[in-house]
Amino acid sequence: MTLLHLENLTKRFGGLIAVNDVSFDVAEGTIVGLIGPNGAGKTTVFNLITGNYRADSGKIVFDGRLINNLPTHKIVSLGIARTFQTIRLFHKLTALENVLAGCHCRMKSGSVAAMFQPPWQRAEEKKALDKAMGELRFVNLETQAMNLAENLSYGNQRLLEVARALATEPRLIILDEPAGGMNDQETAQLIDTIRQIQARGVTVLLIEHDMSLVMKACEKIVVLENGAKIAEGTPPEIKANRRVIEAYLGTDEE
Amino acid sequence: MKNKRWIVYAAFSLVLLTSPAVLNRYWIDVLNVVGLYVMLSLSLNIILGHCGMFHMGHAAFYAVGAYTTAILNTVYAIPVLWLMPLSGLLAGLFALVIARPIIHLRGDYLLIVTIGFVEIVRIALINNVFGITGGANGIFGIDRPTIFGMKISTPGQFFYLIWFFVAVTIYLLRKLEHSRFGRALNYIREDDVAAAGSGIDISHYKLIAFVIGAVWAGFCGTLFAAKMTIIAPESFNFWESVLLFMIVLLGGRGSIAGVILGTFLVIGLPELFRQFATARMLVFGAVMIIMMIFRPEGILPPPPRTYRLDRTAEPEEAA
Amino acid sequence: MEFFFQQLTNGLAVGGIYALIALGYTMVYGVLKLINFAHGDLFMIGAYLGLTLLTALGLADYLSPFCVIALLAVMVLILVAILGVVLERVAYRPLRQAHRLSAVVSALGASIFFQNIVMLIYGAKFQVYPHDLMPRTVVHIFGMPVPLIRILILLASVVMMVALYTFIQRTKVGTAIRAAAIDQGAARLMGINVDRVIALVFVIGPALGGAAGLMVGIYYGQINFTMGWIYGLKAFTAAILGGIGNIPGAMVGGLMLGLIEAFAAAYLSVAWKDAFAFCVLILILIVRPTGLLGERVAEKV
Amino acid sequence: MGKRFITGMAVVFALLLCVQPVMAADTIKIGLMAPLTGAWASEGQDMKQIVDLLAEELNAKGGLLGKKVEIISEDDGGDPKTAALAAQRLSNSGVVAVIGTYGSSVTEASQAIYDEAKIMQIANGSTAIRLSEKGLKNFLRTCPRDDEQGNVAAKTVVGMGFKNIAILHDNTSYAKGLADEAKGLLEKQPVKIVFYDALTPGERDYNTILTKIKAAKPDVVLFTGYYPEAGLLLRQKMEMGWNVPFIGGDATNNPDLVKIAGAKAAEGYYFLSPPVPQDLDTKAAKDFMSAFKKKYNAEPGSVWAVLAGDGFNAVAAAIKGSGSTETAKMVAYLKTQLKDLPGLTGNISFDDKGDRVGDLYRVYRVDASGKFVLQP
Repeated sequence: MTLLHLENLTKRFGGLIAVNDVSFDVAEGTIVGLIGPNGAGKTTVFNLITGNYRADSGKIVFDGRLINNLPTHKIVSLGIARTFQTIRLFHKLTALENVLAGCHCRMKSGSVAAMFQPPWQRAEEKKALDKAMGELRFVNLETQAMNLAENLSYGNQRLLEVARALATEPRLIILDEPAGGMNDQETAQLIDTIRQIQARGVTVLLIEHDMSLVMKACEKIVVLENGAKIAEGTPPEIKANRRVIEAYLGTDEE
Repeated sequence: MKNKRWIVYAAFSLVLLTSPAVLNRYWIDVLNVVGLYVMLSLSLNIILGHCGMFHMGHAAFYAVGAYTTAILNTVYAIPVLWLMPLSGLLAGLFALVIARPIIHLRGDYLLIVTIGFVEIVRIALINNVFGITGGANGIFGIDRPTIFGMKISTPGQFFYLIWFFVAVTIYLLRKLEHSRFGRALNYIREDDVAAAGSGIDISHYKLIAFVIGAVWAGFCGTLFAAKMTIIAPESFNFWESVLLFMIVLLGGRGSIAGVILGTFLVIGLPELFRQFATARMLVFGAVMIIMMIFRPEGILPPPPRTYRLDRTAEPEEAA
Repeated sequence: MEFFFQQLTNGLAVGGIYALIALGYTMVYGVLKLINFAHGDLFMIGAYLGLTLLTALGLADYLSPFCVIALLAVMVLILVAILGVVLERVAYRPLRQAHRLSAVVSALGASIFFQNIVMLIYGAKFQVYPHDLMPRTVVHIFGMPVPLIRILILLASVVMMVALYTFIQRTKVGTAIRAAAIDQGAARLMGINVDRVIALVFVIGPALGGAAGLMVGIYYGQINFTMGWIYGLKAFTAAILGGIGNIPGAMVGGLMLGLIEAFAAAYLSVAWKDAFAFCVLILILIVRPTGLLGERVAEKV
Repeated sequence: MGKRFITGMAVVFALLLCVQPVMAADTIKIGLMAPLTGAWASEGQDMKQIVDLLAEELNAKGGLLGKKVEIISEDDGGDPKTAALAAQRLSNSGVVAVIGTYGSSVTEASQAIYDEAKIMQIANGSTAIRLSEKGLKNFLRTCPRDDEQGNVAAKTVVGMGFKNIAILHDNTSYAKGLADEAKGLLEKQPVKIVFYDALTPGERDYNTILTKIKAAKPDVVLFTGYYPEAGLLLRQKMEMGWNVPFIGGDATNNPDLVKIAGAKAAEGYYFLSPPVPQDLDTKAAKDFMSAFKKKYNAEPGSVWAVLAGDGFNAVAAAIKGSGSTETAKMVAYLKTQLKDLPGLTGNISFDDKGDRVGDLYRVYRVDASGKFVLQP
């Protein structure tokens, strides 16, 4: 079953066409990789899906619902969570609070409830706290709960972003270069984590430059070049695709 | 360590509560002004400290509250304290209306727009808008508040009235801080893109923060009108907003204890410097720079929130 | 119609001064992202220094008016620039790594300090420039009397703006300033001495403010210690209106603010003109959130 | 952080305690509340100079009731909130009476405090009518009220034969009050008000407003604001080549007006004001002028500051006359017994409301050399 469906998506920045008529599907429960050379428009695609940018034309359908013009927070509450290429944590807040941010959209209490703290509000807070600790445990960061995000190691910061995204209870998680800046051992663990995420029933869409990770983890790969899709298929298919090889290695004519 | 902090706060409260017994009327009144400003600064703290919006027009909301009280009290003779909820409500409504179209403005652009609002409000008040604000004269003859038939008029009586409301404010705002709402404001302050990416409706929260801050400023307006019995536009000028802005930053953004201490300094110091006569504001300006240089994040930046975690032991705070 | 043109020149004259002060705001803001609230007070100090030098040196007795003004301008520019650099060193540099707003509080403190020190030195009374300093020539443009000095002020503002713009866009130092404005860290890696760039900005910005102060002193004659606050706020408004950090923006914003005020006063109400000007500002920012000429920065995600 | 908080608070409180005023009983303390800082600092500092000088002279002559007089001055910052604090502070410092202050709303914020503390207050610059209409027993003032000046202004304008009148104020409590009074009275006369609006005080360029007034074609402009703006208006009016006569209120009675406008632009300017000591032939005025010049090497500034001096004279007379420093006795003496005390601005008497009695206003004209000439 298709969870996310992109159809003829186009985004221009001034004269530059960052994303050009891109279409692909992400099936529920799969791990899909989005690859391509620098500047191919991968992150722009992500930003279009999550509502950070507005598409100039084309359709984004999530679970049968058109989400093109929804604001980011609505998209998150529908079940799409993301991490960022350049880590965007709340640096001056604790790791726990970073994850609690993710719990936010599944909670109800507002300002008045906060001031008077009725029992249901306290129960909700406690539940959120448990959940946040659970997600920290999931990425093996429970011991870091009370440390400020800015004091975490680079790899842990990436994991913390994953935990924050998972706390939103997403059906689709979008990871933007999750292995960026990680060493081999951390990357291996990350692949494990991504599989575990899949095992929880969450669909994964990721951008990654680390080809070994992509080939190992993904069931389907979409390749972008200069904003346009040039290939789509399973890892072995992509490995054998001439255009992909040209895009990555360059052609002799150039 | 946590207990120790509570002892400090309890001791401070005790000293404060008993101080009217030993202080003369002047110093009690200084404490009254400090109390009003604590409330005002704490309300600005929600907007500026917690949510990180550059808001330099808080006096506008304060003015709406004060004028609501003054007009309804002098024209319809409604008891002053009854008007407090209404003043807060109107100030909040006013904030809702003006903030809606500007909430998306960033940093300094928001700053000048809020300055613009406070100036527009002041000019409107001075020009006797709708014929009800009394122009430059302001409104005089506002009743003293009464509680259970007791008329509040001496500085000592006002002290307890004002600081009672300050205590309520601190209690409620502390709860607000330690909640989903309070955290959401901090997320927005730290990184609004990441906050939106975590499912937080940024403009909604910004707007609500504005409105809550304004409601509180409206409450303060009532107390101010009752305390002064006369209000005039110059009490709500741009400089007043700047003062509040400085209090929050000097005390520590998002820190209740810091903002209280900041108020004592910003409102108290010029009173202390009265011995320098005409040079008192000069000394004040210099102290301002020095304090910022030595404590750029404010005198008492907020400590990280603590949470009771079930399985782990209660974590120690990091400060 | 004559009324309209008369008000047009009135607005341009006021706007020219706003623009000149706004240039200083925008320079400092562009590089440091700091709203220098003490800028208006540097402007005020410029006016006071001009008067002090004028009376102390007695230049007017043996030099022609234009020589006097040129000489004064040079001295005031230098002195206010020195003050600006000192201000940056003392009040802003220690806060460079801190949160942006910390420096704003420091700037407000500096503003209070400057106002009060001038009050203590010169007294609270209004000070007055000599009346015969400038020949009060009136020229006729399309049959309309316009004081020559107004044209000169407007001209001076435009010349300074163009000079500054050329300096920033065309020279090596200007490039360094622009680089530091975009990314201080990267600029440092490219071998740019960012501290020196910032010091330079605090030479140019305050000097422009000081020049404006001198002009106001010469033209209007009456100065006092609180005038920096009023002009500073107006100029800050102008800088934002044009898009803060943008040099032509400061000019456009200044002139526009002057014109809005003049026409609001002329055709609506004098008492409400400032409120009206702020309303226009707010409306413009709602439509163009970064001002008239400000770049629309797409948030990089 | 707890420690830091308590240290901070301890420092603040320690400082608070150190500066408690020390009481001494061997002098008669008289309070002066004045805007020593802020926008009206110039007036406030003049007030202090004058009152200090008069107190010094009085002490040189032996003081009052065998005791020396001590002036305790407090800054009201020209702002109601600060004024309320200053009033509390003075009420606590053992003063027997308070002189001041300048702005009406600022005075108003302090009135209730002095009333509750039962301290006599003599305001010097607060002309708003309502201040003395509230029935406060211990409030007096040496300045005339807006209605009186409005009356004189209207009469003067009509008497000079003007038909089309422009009224310009500056939206301060004082100027607006006066402008409204004058407007109300003029509307009953066979003259036309062709312009009525307010400028923003503190600006430098009033060409826009002048252009607008000029378009309304008045034969006279009545400006009720203060001298800094009046000076600029006159100067810019001349530069525009517009020769309309200007009439101003007493807030323009300040020598700096001519300095700002320049003698040439100021020539022919009329204003209404209580007489300044320079123009009075009385001994009190002459002695004061020479003493002031000797001590400060300048002429006293605005008439308001001089009226603070008269406030001091009234307090001194009350203490001497009633032989007491009790508020009730002093007030009773001033309101009922005091007749024509020779003051710096002419003779001083008070009516039952505490307002100054007598036709105080004179019309002045600025001559070609920039001197203020009392018109017959």
